[in-house]
Amino acid sequence: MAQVTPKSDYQGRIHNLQKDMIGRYYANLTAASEGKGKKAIYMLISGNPVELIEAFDMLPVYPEVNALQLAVKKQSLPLILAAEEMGYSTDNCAYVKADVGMYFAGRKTPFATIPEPDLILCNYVGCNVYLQWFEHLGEYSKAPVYNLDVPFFRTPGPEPLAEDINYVVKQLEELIEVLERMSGKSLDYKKLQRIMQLSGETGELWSEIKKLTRERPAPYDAYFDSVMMMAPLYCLRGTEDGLRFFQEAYKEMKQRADNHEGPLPEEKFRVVMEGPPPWPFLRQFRDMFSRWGAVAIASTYSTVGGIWEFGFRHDPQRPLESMARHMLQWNCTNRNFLQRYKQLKDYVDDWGADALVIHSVKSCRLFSAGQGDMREYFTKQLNVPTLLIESDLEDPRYFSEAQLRNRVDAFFESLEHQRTLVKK
Amino acid sequence: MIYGGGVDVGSTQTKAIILSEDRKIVARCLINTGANVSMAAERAFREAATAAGITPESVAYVVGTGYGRYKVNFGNAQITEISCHARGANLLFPKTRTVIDMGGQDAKGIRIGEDGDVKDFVMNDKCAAGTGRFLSNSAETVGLSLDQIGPISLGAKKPVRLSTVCAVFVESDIMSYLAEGKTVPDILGGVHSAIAARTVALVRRVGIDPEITFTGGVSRNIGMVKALEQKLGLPVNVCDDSHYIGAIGAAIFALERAMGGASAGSGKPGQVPAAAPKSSLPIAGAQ
Amino acid sequence: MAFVAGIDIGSRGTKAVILDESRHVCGTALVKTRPDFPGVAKEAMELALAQAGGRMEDVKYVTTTGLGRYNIPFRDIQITDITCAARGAEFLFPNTACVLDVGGQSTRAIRLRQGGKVKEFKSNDKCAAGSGGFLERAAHYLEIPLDQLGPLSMDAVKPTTISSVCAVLAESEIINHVSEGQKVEDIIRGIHNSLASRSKALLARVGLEDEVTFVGGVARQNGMVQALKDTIGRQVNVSDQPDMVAALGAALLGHQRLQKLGGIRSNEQDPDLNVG
Amino acid sequence: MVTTPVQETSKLNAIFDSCREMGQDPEFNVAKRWLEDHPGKKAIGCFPIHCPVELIHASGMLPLGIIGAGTQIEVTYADSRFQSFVCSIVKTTLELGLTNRLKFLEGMLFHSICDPARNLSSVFQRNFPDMFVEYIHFPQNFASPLARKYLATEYQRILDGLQQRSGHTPTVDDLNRSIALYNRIRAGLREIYRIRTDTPHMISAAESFVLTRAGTLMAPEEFVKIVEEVLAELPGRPSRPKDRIRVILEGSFCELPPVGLIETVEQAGCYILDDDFLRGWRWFTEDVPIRDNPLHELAESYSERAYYSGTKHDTRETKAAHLIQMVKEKKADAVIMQAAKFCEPALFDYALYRKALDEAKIPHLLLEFEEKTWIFDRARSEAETFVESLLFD
Ligand SMILES: Nc1ncnc2c1ncn2[C@@H]1O[C@H](COP(=O)(O)OP(=O)(O)O)[C@@H](O)[C@H]1O
Ligand SMILES: Nc1ncnc2c1ncn2[C@@H]1O[C@H](COP(=O)(O)OP(=O)(O)O)[C@@H](O)[C@H]1O
Ligand code: SF4
Ligand code: SF4
Ligand code: SF4
Repeated sequence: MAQVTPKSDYQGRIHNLQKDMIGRYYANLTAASEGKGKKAIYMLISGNPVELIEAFDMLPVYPEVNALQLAVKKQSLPLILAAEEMGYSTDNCAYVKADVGMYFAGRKTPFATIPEPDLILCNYVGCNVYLQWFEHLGEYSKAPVYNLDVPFFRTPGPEPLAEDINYVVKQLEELIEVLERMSGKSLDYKKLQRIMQLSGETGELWSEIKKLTRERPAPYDAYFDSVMMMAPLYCLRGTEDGLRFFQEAYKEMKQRADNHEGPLPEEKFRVVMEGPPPWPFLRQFRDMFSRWGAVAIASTYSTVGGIWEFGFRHDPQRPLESMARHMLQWNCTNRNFLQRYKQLKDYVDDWGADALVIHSVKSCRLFSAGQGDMREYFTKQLNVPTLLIESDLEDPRYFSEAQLRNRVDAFFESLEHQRTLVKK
Repeated sequence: MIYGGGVDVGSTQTKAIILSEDRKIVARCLINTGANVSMAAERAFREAATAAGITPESVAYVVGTGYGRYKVNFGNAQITEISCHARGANLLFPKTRTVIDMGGQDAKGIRIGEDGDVKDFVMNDKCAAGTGRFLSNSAETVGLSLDQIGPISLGAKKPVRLSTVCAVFVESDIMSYLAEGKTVPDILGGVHSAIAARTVALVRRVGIDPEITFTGGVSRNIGMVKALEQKLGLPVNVCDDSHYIGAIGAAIFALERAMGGASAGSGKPGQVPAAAPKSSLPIAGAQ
Repeated sequence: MAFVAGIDIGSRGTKAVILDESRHVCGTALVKTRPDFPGVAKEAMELALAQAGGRMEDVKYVTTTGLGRYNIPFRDIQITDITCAARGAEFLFPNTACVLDVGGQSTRAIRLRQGGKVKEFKSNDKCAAGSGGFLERAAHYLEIPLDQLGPLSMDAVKPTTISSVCAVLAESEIINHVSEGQKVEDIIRGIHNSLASRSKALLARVGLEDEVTFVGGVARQNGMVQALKDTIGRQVNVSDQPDMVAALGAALLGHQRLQKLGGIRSNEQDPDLNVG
Repeated sequence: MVTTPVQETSKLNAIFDSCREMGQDPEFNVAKRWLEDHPGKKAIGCFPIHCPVELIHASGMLPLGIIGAGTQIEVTYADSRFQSFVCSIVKTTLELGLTNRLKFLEGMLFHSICDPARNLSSVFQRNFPDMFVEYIHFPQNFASPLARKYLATEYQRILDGLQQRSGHTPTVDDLNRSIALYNRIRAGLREIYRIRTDTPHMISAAESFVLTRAGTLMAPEEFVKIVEEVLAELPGRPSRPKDRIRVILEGSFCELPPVGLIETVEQAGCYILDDDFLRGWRWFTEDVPIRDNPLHELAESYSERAYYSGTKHDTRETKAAHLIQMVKEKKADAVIMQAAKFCEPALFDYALYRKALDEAKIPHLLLEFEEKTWIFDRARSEAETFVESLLFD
């Protein structure tokens, strides 16, 4: 994500810092692809056990992050088309298609050469496409696949079922055996605890950063600018670098908040964003909102990898259990739709939002299937003004700028109008 | 006298309205948009001014709306048609809570408040299936004019079921029904009910509260009015000016800006700044 | 004289081809499709027969294809237009590996096996944006005769981009271009380019390989042929009467069938399952 | 002279006709009548694919297959909840609910087949708060023995919920009786499929489909009689083999194709030897053992003795290998992938199937469908072309 930040985006100190750090991460990938680096473990972002991978000194590879990068760099379309030529449907998730296309195009990208997998670890957290995606990668690469089965957070209570936690912990133990066999050494428990400690502190800082957007104006845009912080959160969590990044980030953001600095000259509307952004058109998309002085103060997308702002921390005393909880409970992907409604409602209430914006993407049915109902709930039940717009997160063919703009303009026109009515 | 002008540059037709400061329509104009969008906008506006017996320059403020609103070069501001339809419907039918707008290439549902403020809206997307265009193509295929198909569709006994809502392919669908010996009223009945069903499903997304006002060019089609009423199980408001409602809304905005207040429904003239104030709104398109 | 006939009742045009015993094309005809399928089919066949100098009784076997293939009472057999187009294309250009068929309502990419048999095919969705109907409408509102589309498109200097995926919405885009003063030639080429890139995607899905033969009414537009060549970066075969290819294939398959039956048509229609 | 066979045929035809009608009734009248005749009984809807119907049955309730509504109803409410790129079955099932047609159900069971289905379960919870709506997590880590154990505990959880609603706590015997009943049904259906493979002219795919579908809409006690009657009548059915190609149909495991579409494919010249229609209601390749831990046996059967499926991701064996093995065993000429439009699992599978089938030189065709279509022109011409491509020489 380092190189991707468009010009209108956050340009503070941490911008460069993350650029360096993520650059190094990509250099590691390239090294691994040349057989000179660590063992490459393919994994998914949502609630992943990267701490375990770090403990074995292996390298996490995230096909989702690669797909995202390709989209931002406007490289995705030819890869998507190549995958469609292989038989993938136009209706399949374009993240997968871009990734498969890239795989067969030699795994070379403008940011790194992606190594072949040594293990395909399908942490099946929420999205069913994950299973298919990694099944396919397994078929193509012939690398071993481990399906780490994470039961969906489907029960109404605030806590996942004890059986579920137990089941995931047991599988993590199985996974440790797999990794021990691969690496030829046994798990260094002390090291794992140290890594958990780093992750825990990172989570703490990230959580504080997220709460800063309760200030008016919000010191940064919790949708567009969060992207910059998500890369270190995913790729560097559990490392010293990662922790250092978040220490800097907190300092910088806190300072901005104290100085009442926001991402725009004037914060006119505070919105909550739902759904991933259209990566190939991030800049245009952001501009549609900036023109109206709309700032995102919270977003569900920034919680796909994990939700920290409601209290979760990795715990060095109970590493496996807290990893299991991260997967089961503390990420947006593994939660059911009603829990997502609740999360959004909490943002609207506690962060003080004027409206909800739902960006519905065709590729990702995990996020979008049923967002019409979400819209129904927020507008009719809660009376929160809600805008639903559609495009895609990876496939540039589904982005129609004029149509999106028409809707965004009409929406903010009406918010503006209602404000003048209230004043009157 | 202060005048406000509204020009709704649609994909098919361009509508211009001039309102006097007491919110009375003093002139209307309707022309085909054709190929030259900005010219159509200008012509419609001039003709409306002429009809009102005033010079175009004496209209204090002009708001452009509709898909070609950026082409209303002489206008003072552009506002999306969604806001304008809401406003216009509110003027003609003050109890309106839901607006159904069907134009040449799109359909919209808008939920509005007491003051004509937009509470929520939806539009169809990327595909002109089931729009006014669909109706005009159907009319062409059965060899009737646009004014005729609505009334004739009312005579349907067993409306056919269409296999496509594609505005282009409806022709061949109709052809094959004709080949099968279906009657024109039954075919047209099927056409209207297919579009009505689609539109109602769309508008349901914003919720359908009475009163419902039907706007846009298709509201002139009585067959569509009836088909919608049947699917909704509720009456819909239409009047002679329904086709102009977008332009009327634009003219109301213009009038308000000309008169300095940004509020709706107050209707109080007075406190008039001489020149049209530069709005504090980041009006769409005013980059 | 003994003849066989192939009739292609398409969405726009009904095409007939008459072959003699040695598979020479003796007559062709094109009639605008009307709702009365049997009537147009008969009319087209009679016109083609007149050209061939034959009478109805001379026709020993009739194969129908296209969307109206089931509605013709005097047929001996019906075969789908994909199979027929493939066979016709292979007859004309024996090295054909892929066939692109762009007709009034649909676009198909066909991959051939040995002997003009279909290996794999893909059609576009039933959406006007990817087919000849779109071009007809474009010609209509640009007020250009259909047969001028091709030549005009060849004169394009700076093709415009048509980004809309819908034929109807593309109309307004085109109108916009006109009002912005873009040249008609460039606009038409823009449309051809957009159709060509859709075709390429479809061809890629069946496996794009040399040689490509382009059939269907739209192949009559040389600008479209050029756009396709540019887009796929390969040579493209086009015959004189590309819209006749499916009818030709139908006639050829009928001929083959008749041979198999020993030259005598059976009394009944051949079974629905049209085994050659 | 010809009386006997004619009578038998018409008997079979009558059964298939009434089954077909039942499958097209968006009001579920057969089930409602049964409920009226059995006061105190309740019904639970099962969304595809697989549902542990035994648990519902043993709790004293009636499991029903709630699998969309085909062409029977117009979608006017559900469209506003699910976008255009979501498959039909999700929308029509919700439409059934929003138009109060599922009021007679006590609850609905969903499970982990795909993302839209999962979100649908939440949408049901929100829109129908009085309904018992549960979501079953079927494990995916089949390589590990943990998965089976886990599934048994998941079944226990579901059973606890069900018995709260029914007021009846099933005993081990109750469960085993239900398992035995469904074993009988599944064995009967397996036999019908075997007959179809061996003598495809005896019973068409459309017929076996409407029969199986009807079985999801009535009490199993009644259905088992029908299945066994069909099996008894079939051998006497007069029929002549036709010259058709032999295909395996794959991909319609969830959303159901319109019967007309299946018939169209058959008329185009295909014998459909096997298919995955309603496989979730046939699911097990062998009987579930009757032993003293029924939940364990059910879970074990799920992981060890189930048909392969687009929604089961078993790293032990690829689905493509299963499919190719089936083609070989059944001596099929080709495979037709009949996938529901926008069905992500089926469309993903197609990419791998296509690769494997190409490598094995087995011809294949992708036909996308929607349950709500009623005109099959395009499917017909595609299927015919496919048949022609295999037959013309
Ligand atoms: N006299 C009429 N009777 C029936 N329908 C009409 C009539 N005039 C226009 N229409 C319909 O209205 C449509 C144009 O509506 P309009 O709201 O002006 O659209 P747009 O704003 O997109 O130009 C035409 O496509 C046609 O279907
Ligand atoms: N004289 C012509 N010049 C250029 N294009 C033509 C001509 N005639 C037909 N076409 C194009 O061919 C299309 C019809 O192709 P055809 O293969 O006959 O379709 P179908 O088989 O569906 O009737 C028309 O839509 C049009 O775009
Ligand atoms: S469906 Fe969504 S969550 Fe799943 S892989 Fe695709 S983009 Fe990721
Ligand atoms: S189906 Fe018809 S109306 Fe819809 S996008 Fe295609 S051409 Fe346009
Ligand atoms: S048809 Fe496919 S996408 Fe739809 S619910 Fe079933 S499995 Fe999911």
